[in-house]
Amino acid sequence: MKSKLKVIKSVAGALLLGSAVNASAADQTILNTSYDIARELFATYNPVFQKHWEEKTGQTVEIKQSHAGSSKQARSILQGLPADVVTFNQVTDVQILADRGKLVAEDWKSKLPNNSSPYYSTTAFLVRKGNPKNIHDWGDLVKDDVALVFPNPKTSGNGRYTYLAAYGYAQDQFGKNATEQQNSFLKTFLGNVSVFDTGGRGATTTFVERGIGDVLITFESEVNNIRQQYGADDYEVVVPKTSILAEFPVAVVERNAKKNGTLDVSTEYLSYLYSEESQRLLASFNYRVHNDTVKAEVADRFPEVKLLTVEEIAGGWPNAMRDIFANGKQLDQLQRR
Amino acid sequence: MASGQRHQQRVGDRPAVKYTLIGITLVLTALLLVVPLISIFEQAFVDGLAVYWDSLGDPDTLHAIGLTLFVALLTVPINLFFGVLLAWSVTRFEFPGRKLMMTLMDIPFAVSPVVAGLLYLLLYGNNGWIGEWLYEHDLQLMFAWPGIVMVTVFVTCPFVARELIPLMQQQGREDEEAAVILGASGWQLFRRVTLPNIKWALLYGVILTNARAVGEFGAVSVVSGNIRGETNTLPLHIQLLYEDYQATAAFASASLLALIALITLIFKAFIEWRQERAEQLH
Amino acid sequence: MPSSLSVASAKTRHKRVLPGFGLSLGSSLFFISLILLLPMTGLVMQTADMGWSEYWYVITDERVVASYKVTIWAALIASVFNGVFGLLLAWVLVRYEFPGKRILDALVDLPFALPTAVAGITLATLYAENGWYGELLAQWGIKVAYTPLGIIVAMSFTSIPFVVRTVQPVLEELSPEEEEAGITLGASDWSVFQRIIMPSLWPALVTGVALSFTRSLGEFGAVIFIAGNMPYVSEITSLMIFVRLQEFDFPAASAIASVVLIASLVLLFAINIWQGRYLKRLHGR
Amino acid sequence: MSIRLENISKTFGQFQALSPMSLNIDEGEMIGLLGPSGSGKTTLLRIIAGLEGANSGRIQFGDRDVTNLHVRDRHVGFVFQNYALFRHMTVADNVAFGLEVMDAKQRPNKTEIQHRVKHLLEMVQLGHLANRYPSQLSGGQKQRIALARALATKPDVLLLDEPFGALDAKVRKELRRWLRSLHDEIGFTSVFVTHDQEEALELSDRVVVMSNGHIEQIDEPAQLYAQPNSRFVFDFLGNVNVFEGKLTQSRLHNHNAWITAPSSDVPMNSGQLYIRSHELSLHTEASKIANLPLKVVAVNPIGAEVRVELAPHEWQSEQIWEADLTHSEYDRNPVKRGEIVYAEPRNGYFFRENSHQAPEQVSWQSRSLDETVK
Repeated sequence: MKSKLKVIKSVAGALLLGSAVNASAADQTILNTSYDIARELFATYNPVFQKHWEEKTGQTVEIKQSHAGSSKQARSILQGLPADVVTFNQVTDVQILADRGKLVAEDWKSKLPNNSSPYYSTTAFLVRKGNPKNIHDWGDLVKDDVALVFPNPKTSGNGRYTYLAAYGYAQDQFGKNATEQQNSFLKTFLGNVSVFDTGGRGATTTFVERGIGDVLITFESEVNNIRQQYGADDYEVVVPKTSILAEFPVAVVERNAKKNGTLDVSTEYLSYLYSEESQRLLASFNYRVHNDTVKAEVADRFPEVKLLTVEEIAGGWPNAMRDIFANGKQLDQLQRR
Repeated sequence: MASGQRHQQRVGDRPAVKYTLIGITLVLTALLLVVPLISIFEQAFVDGLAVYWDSLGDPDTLHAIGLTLFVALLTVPINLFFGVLLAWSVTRFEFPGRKLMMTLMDIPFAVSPVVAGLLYLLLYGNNGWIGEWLYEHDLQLMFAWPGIVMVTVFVTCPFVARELIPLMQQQGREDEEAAVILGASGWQLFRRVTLPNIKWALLYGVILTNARAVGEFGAVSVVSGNIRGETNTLPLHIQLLYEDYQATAAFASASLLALIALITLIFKAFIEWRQERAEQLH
Repeated sequence: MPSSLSVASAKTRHKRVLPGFGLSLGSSLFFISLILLLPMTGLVMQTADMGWSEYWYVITDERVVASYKVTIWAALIASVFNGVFGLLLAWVLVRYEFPGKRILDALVDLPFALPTAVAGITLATLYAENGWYGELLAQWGIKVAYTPLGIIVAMSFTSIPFVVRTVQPVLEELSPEEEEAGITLGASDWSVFQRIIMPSLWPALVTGVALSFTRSLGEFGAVIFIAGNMPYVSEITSLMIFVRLQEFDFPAASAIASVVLIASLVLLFAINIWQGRYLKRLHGR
Repeated sequence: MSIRLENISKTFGQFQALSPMSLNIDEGEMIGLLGPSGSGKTTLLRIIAGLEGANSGRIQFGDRDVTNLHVRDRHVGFVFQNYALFRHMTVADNVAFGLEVMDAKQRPNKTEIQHRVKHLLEMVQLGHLANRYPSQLSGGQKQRIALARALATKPDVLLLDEPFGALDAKVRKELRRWLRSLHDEIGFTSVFVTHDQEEALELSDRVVVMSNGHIEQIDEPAQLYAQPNSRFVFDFLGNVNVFEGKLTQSRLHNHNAWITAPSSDVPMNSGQLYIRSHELSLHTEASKIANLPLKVVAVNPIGAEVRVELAPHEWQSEQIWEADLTHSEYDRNPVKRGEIVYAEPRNGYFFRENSHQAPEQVSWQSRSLDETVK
């Protein structure tokens, strides 16, 4: 049966223009399933790792990439997408693979340093040239005439970080127990949103291409990318004094990797992200990294921020999902009209 | 008697009415259909021809084009075959449940494409009971090309039958009954009597099926897995490019789809022209 | 008993003069079951997992209900607009000869052929305040992109061919005699159109509008880019399904999807029945 | 109201559908336009109605020049070949339509309309079907509703396109009589199109015979029958036996068969002799008048007559001949299938070779009569 399918596959492959090539010439093939905007990052990292793996083992490895919203990717893996490793921007999306499908080890977080998050970022602001609305911190975002653009917390991890960051600021500002003041701040904050796109890049397009809104709130790494893409002069980056620690968790999808016989190369693929070479590469994509040497090199590009963790703000992701983002909970209540 | 000129007194033939209506239609069509089409090409060529060709020459893009055509190549014959049989059964025979069958056939029109994809995922994905079996036997349907073909077949399956049914109903069964009386076998009957009568509608159904198969996004996006260079169809690829700050490349690919659409439409117009000419000659 | 059985079978055999009943019905049933019905069981099984009260709770969630309203209103306006514009298009294509007619005819199918996401991005570009149309409309104080109006624009764009393509053939088949009869009886063009032509077109027009409506209810790709997706204002039901999926809540997603699906099927079925009755009156069959 | 057509012509592209023609129709007259399909009769009717524009000429209704008047202002009633009843309206609504779309000034009020509709339906004897839909009616009923609808607005002229074409023979005959009596009762001017000569002759005050876009002859039915002025009219009006012969020695010869030229003042010539089927008698041998051997092909007793079908024996004719015998004639000489009989003409019409003139009436009876007198 399997051989038959292979024949079909190769016939199909032959039919696909120019794709007959991908019939694996490599010793091993792994599929890296990742969030939507990490294509370039991993397209750059893959050759680095391929070289490293060949030097280390003498084997060639081919790395296939799949990119889409990270929740959607997790869903696909649960339903059978044969991913060997995941590189997500959402802790919950990895966790669900462990909880629901036993696809990822229960203790995946401790398998690699820094909560299995080889790089991280925070939430920052992008404002238009000259910062006409004078935006410097979260408090400035609730002014009457400020229009915000950030992705929908209901559909996007990026949006959830943004919301939690604002929540964290409110806790910081008004005190942990000043629920009323926090809520009124958050309500105004949400009320100032012009467009809720489903994903981060959609929000960027809305802000940049369509000219909607005064402030785009997204990952710091993205904010810098946008400046590089669309012209450094037209926009300014504002990094607030307090913000959130946004982790980018990685894990081996052990069930698939075992089945595919790629456990070793998959594990190494992720571990090598912690190497100095890789960390430098990650930093060049505007992510914050852990390696001290690299950190020192790029210190000027990453201003000091008081980084609150999800633990501190909401008692961890499971609680945040349950008490804030779940249907009818805090977010829904604050958005009600 | 040339029938074209016979009825001079039809409603709305007064020049004032006629040209007002044509005018309104052309303006609305231009605004609502033509300008969006042009803007796709405008954005595709905004950085010049060289960039355009470059972005189309990208191996991932080429692969996406190939996969898209491959999917259409499989989908169209499947739907053609079953569409004809379905139209034959509901127009040539009376049986209980005939009406229900015709309504069921419209399901893909009523189902949001995303939901359509979800339906397949729930059934054939690892959580479904069939999915379990497939996993055990190492058969990858979802997140591979068979899954993409399956949902595309689902989304496009009404087109052929929907084109054929009204026509075959209108034409009635007399011709075929005559052929049976003259001793034609089933296949001869179909090939020599039915097919010549329905060939244009059939072709139109095929064209629509093809157009939709090539352009399907929602359903495919759910079951594709988005693996670059493997399960990424052109519409998915466009979105990825767009999300990747490669708007020009995205619109270059989009313009390709628009071009396929246009070629399809021109082909269709050509077929209709041929048909009209054939009718005039007879 | 055996004798009556054989009589019945002889009768049915006699009725079917044409060949291929078994083959065509068999494969049609096979196809419909495999491609259409089997996947539907997935939906049913997902929703069956939840109790009735939970199902009710999920589908009557305040925000979801708000999304029904937005979706239905937008789809209704879009399909009514398409009814008018589609009828006009079909009329002009059938009744008049003019240069460029073939191109116009071909263009009608464009929205079918264009991937919805491309349509969505393109429409958002055009109607955003810095786009070609947005700029113009802004002068009149009209905002389309990122408002419910944008949803309507996207919905009507993607579903216009349904109306044109269902009305067109009926308009072509319309016999000129009834029109002429009306005119000889002294009716004006308008009253002939309204009282003689329209009644013949209703079944097709209503079907076209209904198809356009159901398609609009389910539209996601084209709408999402231009809607703005503000809670309670411009969130469509497809987005709510998408949100539930993001939350890994398959049963809830299936439940909301089932509402849309049932609504669409009921509508289509009702239209089929209504059309059957109406046509029966006209043709006496 | 009288109708006056002057020099009406019509072309469709290259095709000359009507050559210039004129026609006067008196008030209250019923005119039948008779001709084969493609003869232009329907086109003429549609031009009178205003459904079609003529390329040239003038049309007058009474004193009114309606040439450039739109259909809806001509006040014509038109009954379509397939009735063109509005399928989505009830019978009563169909009949009321013309009244309801009148200008507000002329439009009768609702009760008046109801009253008129009721009256019209009673007139066509279908009052009990007022709430039916057209699809529930028989052909004859549809026809009468179509007529009632056309008459509702009290048109100046009534135009009917193949009014009985789609009906079976019995209903057709019945409706024909009914229409005639209705016409006599109300007295509207009417023009109808038909390809059935029997219908035309029975219904019309005058018949207009058309072929190839020309008017061949306009005459009252009796006159038309007695004096057809062309081969075409002759052919079209019913069964006729044609003997084509060369004149030698005062006999018309066709192979071995011959007919003696009748004694008349008209000088005979080669040409065609048209003999109606009831103008033949059958004998067991040739007579002085004619030697026309024919083989009996069929014998059909129909009603008052016995129709005998005959095939020319050792001479040539394009068609099978027919002889209509009275029963007493037949009883005297009961011919059987396969026998050879000899026919003798009583009266005929002679068309000269190479001539388009009207035929000459010829008779052999007068001679035999003359002889007996002598």
